[in-house]
Amino acid sequence: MLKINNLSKKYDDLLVLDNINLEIADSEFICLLGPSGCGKTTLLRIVAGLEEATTGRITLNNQSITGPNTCIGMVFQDYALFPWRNILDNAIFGLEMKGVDKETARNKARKYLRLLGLERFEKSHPHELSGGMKQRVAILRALLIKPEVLLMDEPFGALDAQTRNQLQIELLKIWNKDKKTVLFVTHSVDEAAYLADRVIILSKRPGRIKETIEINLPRPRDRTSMEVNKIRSRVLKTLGAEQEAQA
Amino acid sequence: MLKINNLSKKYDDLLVLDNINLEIADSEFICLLGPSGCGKTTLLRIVAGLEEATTGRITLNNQSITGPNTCIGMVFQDYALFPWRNILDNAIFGLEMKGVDKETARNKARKYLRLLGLERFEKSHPHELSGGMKQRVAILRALLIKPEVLLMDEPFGALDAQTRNQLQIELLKIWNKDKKTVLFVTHSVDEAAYLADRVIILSKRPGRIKETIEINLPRPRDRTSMEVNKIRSRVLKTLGAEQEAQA
Amino acid sequence: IKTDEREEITTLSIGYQPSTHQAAHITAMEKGWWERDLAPFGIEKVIDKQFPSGPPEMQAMLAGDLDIAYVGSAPPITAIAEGLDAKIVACVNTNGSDLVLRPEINYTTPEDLKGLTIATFRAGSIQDTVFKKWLIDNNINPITDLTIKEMGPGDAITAISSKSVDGVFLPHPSPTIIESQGTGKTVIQSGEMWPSHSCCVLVVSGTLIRERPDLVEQIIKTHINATEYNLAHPEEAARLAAEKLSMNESLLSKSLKTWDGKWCTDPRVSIPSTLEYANVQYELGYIKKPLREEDLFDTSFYEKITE
Amino acid sequence: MPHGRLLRVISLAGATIIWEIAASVVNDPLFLPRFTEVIQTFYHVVASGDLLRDLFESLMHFGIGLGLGIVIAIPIGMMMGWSRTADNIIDPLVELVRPIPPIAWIPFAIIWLHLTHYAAGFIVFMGAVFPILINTYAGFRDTPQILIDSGKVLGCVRSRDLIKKIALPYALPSIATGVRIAMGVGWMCVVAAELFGVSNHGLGYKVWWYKDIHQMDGVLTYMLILGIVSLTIDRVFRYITDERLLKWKTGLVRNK
Amino acid sequence: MPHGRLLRVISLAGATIIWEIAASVVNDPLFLPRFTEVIQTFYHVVASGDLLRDLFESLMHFGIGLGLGIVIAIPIGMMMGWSRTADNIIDPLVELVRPIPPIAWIPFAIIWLHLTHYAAGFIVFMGAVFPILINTYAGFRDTPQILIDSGKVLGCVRSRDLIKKIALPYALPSIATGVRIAMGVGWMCVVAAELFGVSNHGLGYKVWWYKDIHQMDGVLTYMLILGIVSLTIDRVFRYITDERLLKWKTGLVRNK
Ligand SMILES: Nc1ncnc2c1ncn2[C@@H]1O[C@H](COP(=O)(O)OP(=O)(O)OP(=O)(O)O)[C@@H](O)[C@H]1O
Ligand SMILES: Nc1ncnc2c1ncn2[C@@H]1O[C@H](COP(=O)(O)OP(=O)(O)OP(=O)(O)O)[C@@H](O)[C@H]1O
Ligand SMILES: [Mg+2]
Ligand SMILES: [Mg+2]
Repeated sequence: MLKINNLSKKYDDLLVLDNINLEIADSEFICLLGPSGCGKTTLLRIVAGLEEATTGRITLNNQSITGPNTCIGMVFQDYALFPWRNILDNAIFGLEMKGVDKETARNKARKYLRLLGLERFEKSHPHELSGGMKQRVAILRALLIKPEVLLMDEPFGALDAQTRNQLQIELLKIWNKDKKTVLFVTHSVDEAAYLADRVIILSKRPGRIKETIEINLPRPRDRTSMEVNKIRSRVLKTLGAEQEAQA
Repeated sequence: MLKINNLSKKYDDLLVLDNINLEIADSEFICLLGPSGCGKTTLLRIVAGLEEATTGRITLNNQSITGPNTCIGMVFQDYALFPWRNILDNAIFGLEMKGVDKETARNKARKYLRLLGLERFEKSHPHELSGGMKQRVAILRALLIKPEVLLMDEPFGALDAQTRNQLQIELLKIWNKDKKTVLFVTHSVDEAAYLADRVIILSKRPGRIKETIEINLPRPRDRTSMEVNKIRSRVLKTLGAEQEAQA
Repeated sequence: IKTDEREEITTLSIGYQPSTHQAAHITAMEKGWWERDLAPFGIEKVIDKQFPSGPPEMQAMLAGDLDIAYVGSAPPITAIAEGLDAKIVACVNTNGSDLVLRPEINYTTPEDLKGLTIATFRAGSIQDTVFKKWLIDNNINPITDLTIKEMGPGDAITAISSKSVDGVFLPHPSPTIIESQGTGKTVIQSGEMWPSHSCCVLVVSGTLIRERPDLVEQIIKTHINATEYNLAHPEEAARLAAEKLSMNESLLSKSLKTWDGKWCTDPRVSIPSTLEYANVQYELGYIKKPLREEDLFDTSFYEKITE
Repeated sequence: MPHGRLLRVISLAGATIIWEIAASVVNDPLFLPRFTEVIQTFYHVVASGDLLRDLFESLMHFGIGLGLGIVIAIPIGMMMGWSRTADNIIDPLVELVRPIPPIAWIPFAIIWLHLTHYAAGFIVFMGAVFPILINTYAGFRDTPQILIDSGKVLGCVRSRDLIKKIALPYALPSIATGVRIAMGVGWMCVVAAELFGVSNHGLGYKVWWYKDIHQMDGVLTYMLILGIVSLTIDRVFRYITDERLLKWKTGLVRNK
Repeated sequence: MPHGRLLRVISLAGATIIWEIAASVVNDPLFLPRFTEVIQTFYHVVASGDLLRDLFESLMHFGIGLGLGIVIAIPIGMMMGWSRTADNIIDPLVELVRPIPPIAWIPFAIIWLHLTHYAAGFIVFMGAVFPILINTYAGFRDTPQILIDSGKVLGCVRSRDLIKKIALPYALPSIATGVRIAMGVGWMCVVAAELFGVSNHGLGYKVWWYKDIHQMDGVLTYMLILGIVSLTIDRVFRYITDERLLKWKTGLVRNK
């Protein structure tokens, strides 16, 4: 259970997050939406232990988070792969830091690369791969150290529509198997409607939780079904109002 | 009337476009979809006169297109604004080249910048603007020389979902007023369904016209309406088949 | 500590310049006399280093790289003033520099130099000092009446042959080289400007003087021998110098026939003009305190050998 | 960042004190002149008016070389960057001459230009011309195709217009960088240029002059002056280009 | 591109012919030696074994200076790039010493290191150390926060590990660029380093030697040799770094 209590964050005098309270159950898939600059990335970075909260507290299974921590993995929009390492060595970075023997780690990673259809590219460097392939490797890298929570900051934001759909499907497959807790930031209403158990919408800066929408639809969902469409409309409306408030 | 007759394009031995035939009526709004690398950009560049066709012919009102031409405007995904010019001077570039006096041109551009809510930024340089603002300027720049045809190559591809929606609305407003012929490349099925009179789907490389879908819905359309949803499903299916063929 | 520092001297370094003025060193070096004569004193090796002019040679000596230097008598003045621990122990030559003008320039009196550009060695060198003193003696202002450019011998020869300057005032063999190229002709020799002015001298480091007077004595003896040999066999001196300096032998022999320089050994010959150089340098601000004879010279060795 | 500035002041002050102490311990002005001696010498060269004269001559040599470098390098670099043919013809010659150290041109400088200020300028030129040439070339060659294309569809189709309206403005920051590098290299060459007697003044000349009379405090004083002038030139140029001419480019870099 | 290559060959051949003709017309070997004379001199210095000896000594001076530069600049640059405090303390001193032209250090090189190969190496060092320092610094400072962050969430939290696993590999291309620039500047300094008589061999020394005996064909021959060696060093280094060590970076640049 990931608990966020009375969390606020100020950069100097700029209040970015204002009293966020959120409880995320184990294995829950949360999507976080909100206008640009409302503090979504900041929230994720605080949960990851990369940034300190100004006030408030975050606990994972009742343990405070005080710094980066292998119980929590993170995937960034820009992939953040290490450009000087090949795909295989990118994937095993976390295992390497844990002290796992390199060859053992590589063999383990190879297995997953095969599942992702990337085995032919294990010696390639990130610049030789498409965005979708890079993001697959980044997700694999985060998962290989078996975190309990996976934070994803607009992971598919830079991909074209078709690759994006495909990665959503693959992500759900992984999630179905591992049942990690996922906190997923996106700007795409479709994406949120397709993926989430619960959609959380933040207000414009300072970010506050504005609305929470539960989605109790079975997966895999039909993107063009009535029910999904209804969710989309509801999210769009809330966001639209927020947009106008911003303008 | 823009006519594309038996158009093919080869790069060395790589056949990119294979016998494209297309007639676009005046004021028609066409969206062009297709898998990555199928030649959409190449087609637009040939129409713009930036590239030569290997075989075939393009005519605008029965006149062959042999080189860049102010009858045809183009908007690029990366905005392609001149970074050293401020917003106002970017907008008037085309007028300047036509020999219009600078002050006259500026006054004309200012009027439109005001309509776009950009009057406060006329002295700003492109790097100081958000993506959406930059694309507005790029569109204005293309329109100021009053082309008959407007080519747009994934113009909103780099924008976040909300800005994207807004620019779609603005683009339709402009189109409603000017009734230019528009040839619009996109990867987003939603976007095509929201904008186009006719959606043209290209096959994977070498690009051939695979399907043409007419959309006879009134504008402004409701993105979440049943009818729009139906169009989306149809386009998605055709594209999905193409995707699989590609994999 | 003291005893450690006084390790045996087994190698000697000698500085010199590519000039017939210093033929004594060249002859002694090429004939192996240095090593032969100094071996009994524990010297296993004698090496020599060539310098384009006196100042860098003195800088090397200041840095501790040279034990002995064949050098013009002016450069040691600034060096000793800045703390060089060394003394002049013998004369090497007097006179030996010529004023050479481009052939088309007519020269009858020093007045004719007005408005010309003349190249000579750097400020503080013998050539610079002798030339300027002569100009002043002839009522010509060396700053306003003509332009004096400072450079080494190689650059000066290039400068006159490319007509960058109207004339040069240089030590031999440069004047002969210029005449042979047809790019200049000698109009006056330095002995005429300042009779018997000191030119090159033999400088020995203070360490040697204090710790190995026996060695210093032999060095001066070898220098005297080589000088006497050269005086008796100028053709041979020219041949050895030509070989060592990669110059044309007949040119050097011609230089030795036409120059007004005199090879010598007695340091007392150099004293008056050297002291006058020191005076001039003090007045020009090149040195911060005036120097006396005992600061610059140690004639005791020479006197002991010759008495 | 007042904390940072404090550290910087402490650092400089500390270094000065260490220098002075070290010099007292060594107690050999030839090996290491004291800071206080250098200050005195500096005061002396300023008061005597020497410095002004030296600065003037050095800036003249620098200016001749840099000016000539700009005038020659920019057009050639533009040609090479714009036309593949020009590139293929000129590049091999540039590649041959460029790596020759500027100081090695001294013999020919003397023969070709005699002992004039132009000879000194020529050495500076040899150091300055290639950085400008190469950066102009790179700026032109790297002009994004999309900017050229967008110019073309807006009616800018003639080569002359494309160069004037698009390639040149695009390349300007790169050219400015080239000029900045050239100023650094050129200034270094001033010391070499004043080695061979083109005049009896100049900051570089004075380094050699003080060396010849073994006054190392003078040498060090002029070394520091050379450094400070170089720094000043660089800062002024950077201020002018960054803050005025090329605002848009700094913005691009900052936002990256 | 065989067409391009042809143009390049024509260009070089044309330049040679023009040179030979110009030299015949001028007919003054001091002003402009002929190409054929230079070839003869070249043959002579190769056949006599002089070239090998000169090359060896020059490479030694170059190697001493560059090696020392690398060993000193990289750790300092790393410290400055990683820690703001170190940056604030070291930077003012670097900014003070850096703009002093390397050649101006000759007087102190002689006094401190005497007429040894180390004195020549010291001049090269003064040219080489700052480009490496500054590029190491920039590489470290510019390490993207996102790479550091992603290292941290993967369990790489200690400074030592972050430097070793992330900042250093990231900075490596920048360091390599610094070394390349340093090799260019350092090689230029070789000519200055061999000006003051540390030995009677060396490519730079020979330029001065031939100048002093007015054989301009010798001067030109050694100038060209200096250029060719510089070019070769640069190409070899580029080949090693680009094609082997730093494949990933070239990829990044190409794909931009
Ligand atoms: N290190 C920082 N120092 C100062 N302000 C910061 C810092 N990081 C972020 N901010 C500010 O905090 C606010 C929230 O930023 P954040 O990146 O969390 O927004 P976001 O919701 O992720 O936006 P987007 O949707 O554009 O990614 C912004 O106004 C930003 O300028
Ligand atoms: N100048 C060129 N030379 C050689 N091949 C090219 C050139 N331009 C494009 N191509 C190739 O032509 C094909 C089609 O490219 P194009 O950019 O038109 O595709 P696209 O449909 O616009 O793709 P995307 O959706 O990714 O933008 C690609 O395989 C590309 O590699
Ligand atoms: Mg964000
Ligand atoms: Mg495209």
